[in-house]
Amino acid sequence: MDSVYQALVDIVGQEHVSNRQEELFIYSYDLGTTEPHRPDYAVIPRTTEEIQEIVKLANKEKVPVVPLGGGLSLAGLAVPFRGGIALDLKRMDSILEVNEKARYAVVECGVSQGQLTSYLERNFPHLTHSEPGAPPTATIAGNVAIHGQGDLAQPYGFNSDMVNGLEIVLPTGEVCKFGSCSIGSGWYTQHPLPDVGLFLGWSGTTGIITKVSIRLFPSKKIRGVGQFVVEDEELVPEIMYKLTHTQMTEDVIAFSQAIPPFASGLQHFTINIVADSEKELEFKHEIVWDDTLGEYIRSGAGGFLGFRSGLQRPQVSKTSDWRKGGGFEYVGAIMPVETYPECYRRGRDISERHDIPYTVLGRCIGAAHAMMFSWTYAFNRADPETIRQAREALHETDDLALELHGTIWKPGLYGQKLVMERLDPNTLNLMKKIKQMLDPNGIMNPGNWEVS
Amino acid sequence: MTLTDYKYGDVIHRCFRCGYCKFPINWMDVNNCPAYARFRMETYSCGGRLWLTRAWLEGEIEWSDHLADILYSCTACKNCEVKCPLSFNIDILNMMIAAKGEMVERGEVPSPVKEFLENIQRQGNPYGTSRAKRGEWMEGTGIEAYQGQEFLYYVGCVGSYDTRGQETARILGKVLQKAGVSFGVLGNDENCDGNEVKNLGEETLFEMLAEENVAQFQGLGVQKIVTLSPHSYNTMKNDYPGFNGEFEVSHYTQLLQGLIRDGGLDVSGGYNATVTYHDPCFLGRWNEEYNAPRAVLKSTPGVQLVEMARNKDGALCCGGGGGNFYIDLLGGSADSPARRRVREACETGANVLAVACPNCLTMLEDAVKAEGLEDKLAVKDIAEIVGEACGIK
Amino acid sequence: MSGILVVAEHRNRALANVSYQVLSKGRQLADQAQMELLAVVAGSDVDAYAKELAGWADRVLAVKSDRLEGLLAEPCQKIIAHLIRKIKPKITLMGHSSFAMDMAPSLSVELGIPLATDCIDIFWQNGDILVTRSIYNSKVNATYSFAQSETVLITGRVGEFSVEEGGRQGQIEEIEFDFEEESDYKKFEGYLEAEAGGVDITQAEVLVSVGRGIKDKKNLEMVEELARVLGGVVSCSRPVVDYGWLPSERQVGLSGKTVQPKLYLGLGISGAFQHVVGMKGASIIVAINKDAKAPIFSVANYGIVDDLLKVVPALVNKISELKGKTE
Amino acid sequence: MYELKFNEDECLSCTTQDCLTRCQYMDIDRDTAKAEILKIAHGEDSFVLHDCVTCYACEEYCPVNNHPFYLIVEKQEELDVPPLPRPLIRRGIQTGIPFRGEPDIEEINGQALDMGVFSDLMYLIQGRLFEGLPVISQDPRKMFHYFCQLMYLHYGRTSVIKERLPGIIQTIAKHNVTEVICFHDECYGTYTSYCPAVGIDVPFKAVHLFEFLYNRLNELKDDINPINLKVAYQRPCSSRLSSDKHHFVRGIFELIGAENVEREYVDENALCCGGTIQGQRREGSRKRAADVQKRNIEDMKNAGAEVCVFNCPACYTTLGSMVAKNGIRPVFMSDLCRLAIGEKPAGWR
Repeated sequence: MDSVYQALVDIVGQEHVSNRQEELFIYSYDLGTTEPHRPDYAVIPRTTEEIQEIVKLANKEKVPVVPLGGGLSLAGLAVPFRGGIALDLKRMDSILEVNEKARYAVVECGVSQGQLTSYLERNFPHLTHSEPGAPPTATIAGNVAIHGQGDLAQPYGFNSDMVNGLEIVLPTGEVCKFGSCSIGSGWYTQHPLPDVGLFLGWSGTTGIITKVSIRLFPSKKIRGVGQFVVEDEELVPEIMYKLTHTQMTEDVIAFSQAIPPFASGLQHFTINIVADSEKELEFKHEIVWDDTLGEYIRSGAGGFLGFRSGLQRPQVSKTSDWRKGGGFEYVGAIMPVETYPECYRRGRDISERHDIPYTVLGRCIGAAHAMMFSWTYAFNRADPETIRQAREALHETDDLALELHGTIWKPGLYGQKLVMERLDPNTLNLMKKIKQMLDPNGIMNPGNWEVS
Repeated sequence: MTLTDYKYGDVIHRCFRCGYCKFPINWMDVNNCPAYARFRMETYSCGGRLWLTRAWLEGEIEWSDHLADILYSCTACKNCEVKCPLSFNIDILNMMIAAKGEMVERGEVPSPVKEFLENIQRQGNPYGTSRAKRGEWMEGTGIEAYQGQEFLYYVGCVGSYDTRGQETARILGKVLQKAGVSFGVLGNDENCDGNEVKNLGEETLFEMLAEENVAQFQGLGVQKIVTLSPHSYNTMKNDYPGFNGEFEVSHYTQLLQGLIRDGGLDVSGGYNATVTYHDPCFLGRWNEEYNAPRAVLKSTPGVQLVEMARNKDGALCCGGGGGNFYIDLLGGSADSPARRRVREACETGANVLAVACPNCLTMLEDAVKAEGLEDKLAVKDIAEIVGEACGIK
Repeated sequence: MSGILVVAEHRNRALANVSYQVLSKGRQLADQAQMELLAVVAGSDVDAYAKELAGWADRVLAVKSDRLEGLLAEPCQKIIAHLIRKIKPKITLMGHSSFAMDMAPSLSVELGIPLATDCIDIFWQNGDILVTRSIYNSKVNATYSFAQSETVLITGRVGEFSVEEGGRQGQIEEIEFDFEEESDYKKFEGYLEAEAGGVDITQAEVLVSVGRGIKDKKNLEMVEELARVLGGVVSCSRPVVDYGWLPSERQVGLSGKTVQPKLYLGLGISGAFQHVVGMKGASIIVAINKDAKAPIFSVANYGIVDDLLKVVPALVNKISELKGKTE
Repeated sequence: MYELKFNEDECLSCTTQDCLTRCQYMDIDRDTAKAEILKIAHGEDSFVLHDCVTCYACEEYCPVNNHPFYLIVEKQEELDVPPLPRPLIRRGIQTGIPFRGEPDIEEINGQALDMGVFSDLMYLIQGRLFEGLPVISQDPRKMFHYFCQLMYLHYGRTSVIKERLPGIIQTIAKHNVTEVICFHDECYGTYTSYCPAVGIDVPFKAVHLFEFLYNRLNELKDDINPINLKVAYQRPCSSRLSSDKHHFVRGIFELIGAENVEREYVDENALCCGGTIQGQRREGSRKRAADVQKRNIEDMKNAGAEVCVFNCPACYTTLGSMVAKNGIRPVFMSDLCRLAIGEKPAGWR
């Protein structure tokens, strides 16, 4: 009998560990274009203590540990490149606390975005959280661990900027808390010391997040989305700038795509506006559509497509079926807003060269401090040639993002390499030291962010 | 096996595994797929099963007992079909059933499935009890054999053999008698309806059962059928027309709804309880009948109806579908769907969990015991509730 | 041409269940044709079996030899071949067990007689014997007749024929048999017990079965004690497995095992259908339950309405006391 | 290219100039009206080309059937006075491009229902009203092959209509239909009003949905239970092209026992749903649309309407939730008819 397997059984129980081909097959795959790699074990722990035991075991046996939330990164971030333990955290699914007055929620690492949305809708209708465009099965912890962003990015920034505190199982098995919770005074701020930055953006290579405190925000009674469209992509940066100046919008997104045909060659904006009353709503409508965008309407350069109450959460999974193929992957990059026209044109070129209908989208972050720009490439899972095409297009796009002075968000292995090649040598060296100090045996999600 | 032989070879790769299939009525958790709720390994989710099926078809993994268990742990509750946002969702269960069919064809199914199918083939019921005992449930009830009455009352296997099922079958019979409904039963001549057989992938046996049943019904001049079980209701309503069996099929809750509304059944005796209703998959998601059972409960004086957080098309399956009330691949844990469901029922503050399906009845009653909730929650079939309300003991 | 010969088999000091099944079927066929039913049992110590078999058979042929320990097919074949040649039964019938699968084909070749295996029905038609077999992966049932032969060999599917009451007093004949040669290829080494800890509740004669009425895992101790003094094994209903108090191989019922012990003691088991399906074949069922309305009392031969936690210690004491007297 | 048949003499001899004097959105006296319409006919610019909300109504008001509306939109294109901002026009034009393969042509040989571009509303085509009636264009992925294109009147792009429409007619004709019942009266108007006005041949007979419903209801008369609801009808712009069929609205209401409430914005005075007005290129379009909608709904409320009946899916999309918010149930006409014959409407909300 495999001694690691037996030890895992002793920690989490027979039903929650597997070394059978079926589980190893499923956990070897990401949903994007990354080549699969089989883990040796799939484990689904229920407690922080179990995770500690697993990590200690992994250190003793020098077995990699690959933590996994919703498993929806698409960039291969939870593919066990060196085998080891695929650690599915979705059983850690308790919402531990909602502090209504201080507007935060403390959740276990397996709590999904949808679970929190639904919980708040039922119990705290005045509160909401920044929900990413991912399927609602994506986890909150997984999302902050990759610097994700959501539909409150325009007023409040990245989801990882909304972290108030973390509980982490370090790569050596100790549990640490970060933020105000570490001195026992609640989960209301991540400050002052130590810094949660050691764990956010590292794709699970510096520890396993087991609890997160995430900020919640006011949820107004009326939430809706208006649409605006322009033909000239050069207008997008100034429109984003003007819209953010109003301080009356929530989510500002510009997109363009080849299919369906109506969207082709045009830049569509979706602009979320919220209000507690019809009076407030009409006031915001006037400021946004009439006063701010009116000049484009009058000149004929921009058109108002109407406003709909009720937020339709995006169902990005539909993207996967564009080629009736069950797959897509995108490059997301944090870009200066002014690069939108170039991002659109060059992205369209790349898609057309690889025979993929183009889809690009830029989401405004903060007061147009940056945008999250994505280039999406659909593929057919049953046709290896289309997967190859998509992979090539993705790599070219990684290059493009850096060329346009952007930075790649949650890069896969190819993108990580590009970023590290350009990284300040001293910064790179610090990363290496931090990694060595935190993870002396190199067991945490190896393959990712490996400084040579 | 190559993909070309598999009927859904051109579509099975389209699942992206986004996970919508796991949701209940909203996004409150990811536990509305009974098999996934029980095991929480991605392999047991709908997406996991589809990907594994494809891997098996393409030779990336070998057939194994475990693979068979994973596929047969699907209860055919249809939550995935209803929740999947993509256009191929109508074929999700068909893809599963076709994969099970392939296993049946090769004789590579879990042994309880084999027993289940063999028992049905030999004795017309999954328990393997003699056909000669099928009519025992009706002893002393005065229920007549079918001979041209308005309705054929089709009882089904669980109602005919399971002790609890038999009680409901009898009470429903008495309720129908009391309402003056003209009906008869088949007794020992009744055969399995085949609904589970179809969902277990044994297409040939299913065809045989359907053909025999249709021939029998037609031979007797049956035009209207009322069923105790939603499973029978489903297959007779939706599958039998494919075998030239066009009957007017209703589930008993639909019949009772009409009888009570039209004053044909006096329920003024009432039933004093706070009741929560568990939607059976084959009445609810499969046939979108969410209203009739609730209407029956609401029109029973004394019943205070409260809803569970998951209801209607978001109801959590009891875990008994797809033959699992017998093959039981989902039992043995506090995470079993039936036990999750009775805990949820308890949270509503109800003291009665009403069901409209003998499979749900046995699954959930078992779960109430396993959870030690007997003092708080009684599981009752709607037939029993109505029976009490119209003074039948 | 006289009679029907049933070959009985045994294992671990008990007649196999399938032997009772084919014996019952043989009795029915013999009665229908007004023939004599013979049973043969071979082994190193067959007296007890012979007595048991006499309940059904008109004549029991008991073959005793040390060579027959462990019921090896090779020596048995020699005996059965000898008996068939001598008696010329119309039918020789045995259960479709691994023993029969080992012996029957080779026996058929040796004697040049027809063989039908794994039959799910056997019946007379116009004086001929016909059998039904399930073919094409159980999709089709086929009826077969035999090639002309004065005797035929049939093996019957395990579990297919119900066991009827015996109640006869057949006569027992002890038969000596000389093995001419010693050229055996197989040798009986001994029975291997199931893996340590694993218990086969389907083979136990006495089952002490517990349900949720046991309340707490620690109360299993007294039940184990009761099982020990009764010389039985502890089994359980599903909730006990769900709680993880006993392993799933101890579970009796629809989703567990089907058992047929001589004595089944149900403690704190309500007797839901799913459970009863698995144990109703027990010879004697005794139920102990606080709830007088528990459905298990409807299948029990004896019942005690009381708290098992009070009854079990009392039972243990009383049985130990009685055993103490006899020992 | 197809030419609009517009007779200037008819206009010269017209004494009412109803086309513009009755316009609900522009305040124009008779003399100005005559001058402006003639300027437009001569290819000169006019404020009318800029201020027109493209509601189609003048097409109905014209006492001599002289196509003033078709003229206005032709000239909007010719003189490059687009009623909408450029991106909206491009978006609209691109919307009608089929992109999911060619349609499957099944021969019908007789009467059929044409869903036009609304195949995703197939759920409305249920029950005994439509029993036995074959439907062409059932597949939402193929719907743009059956798109009558007349929507581009709102976009000032008659060239697109003229370019695409003959192909669409051909596709429908391939089904070998003799009578086409048009789900939307925009299609009906296309085949019975626009095509003759510009000289496009239509090789089948178009039937108005309301006429069909009226006849079906008469067949099912014995099964009708009066619905006894107070209803208001939201007239779509396209109904102005088939004013001869408008009486079926009252006819149907009478048959099903619906009370057609007395209101100001009814029949010829009906108001636009506001969908087109909102996106127009002029200053204040959003508010103007909101004002029209408000007046319309207030009028329904004051008249005591319990139900607002729709023909046009676009009106339903624009106004449906607004009327619902005001306590008036929105419903499609066919659904309301189903209610009267004891069936459950598919779109009640």
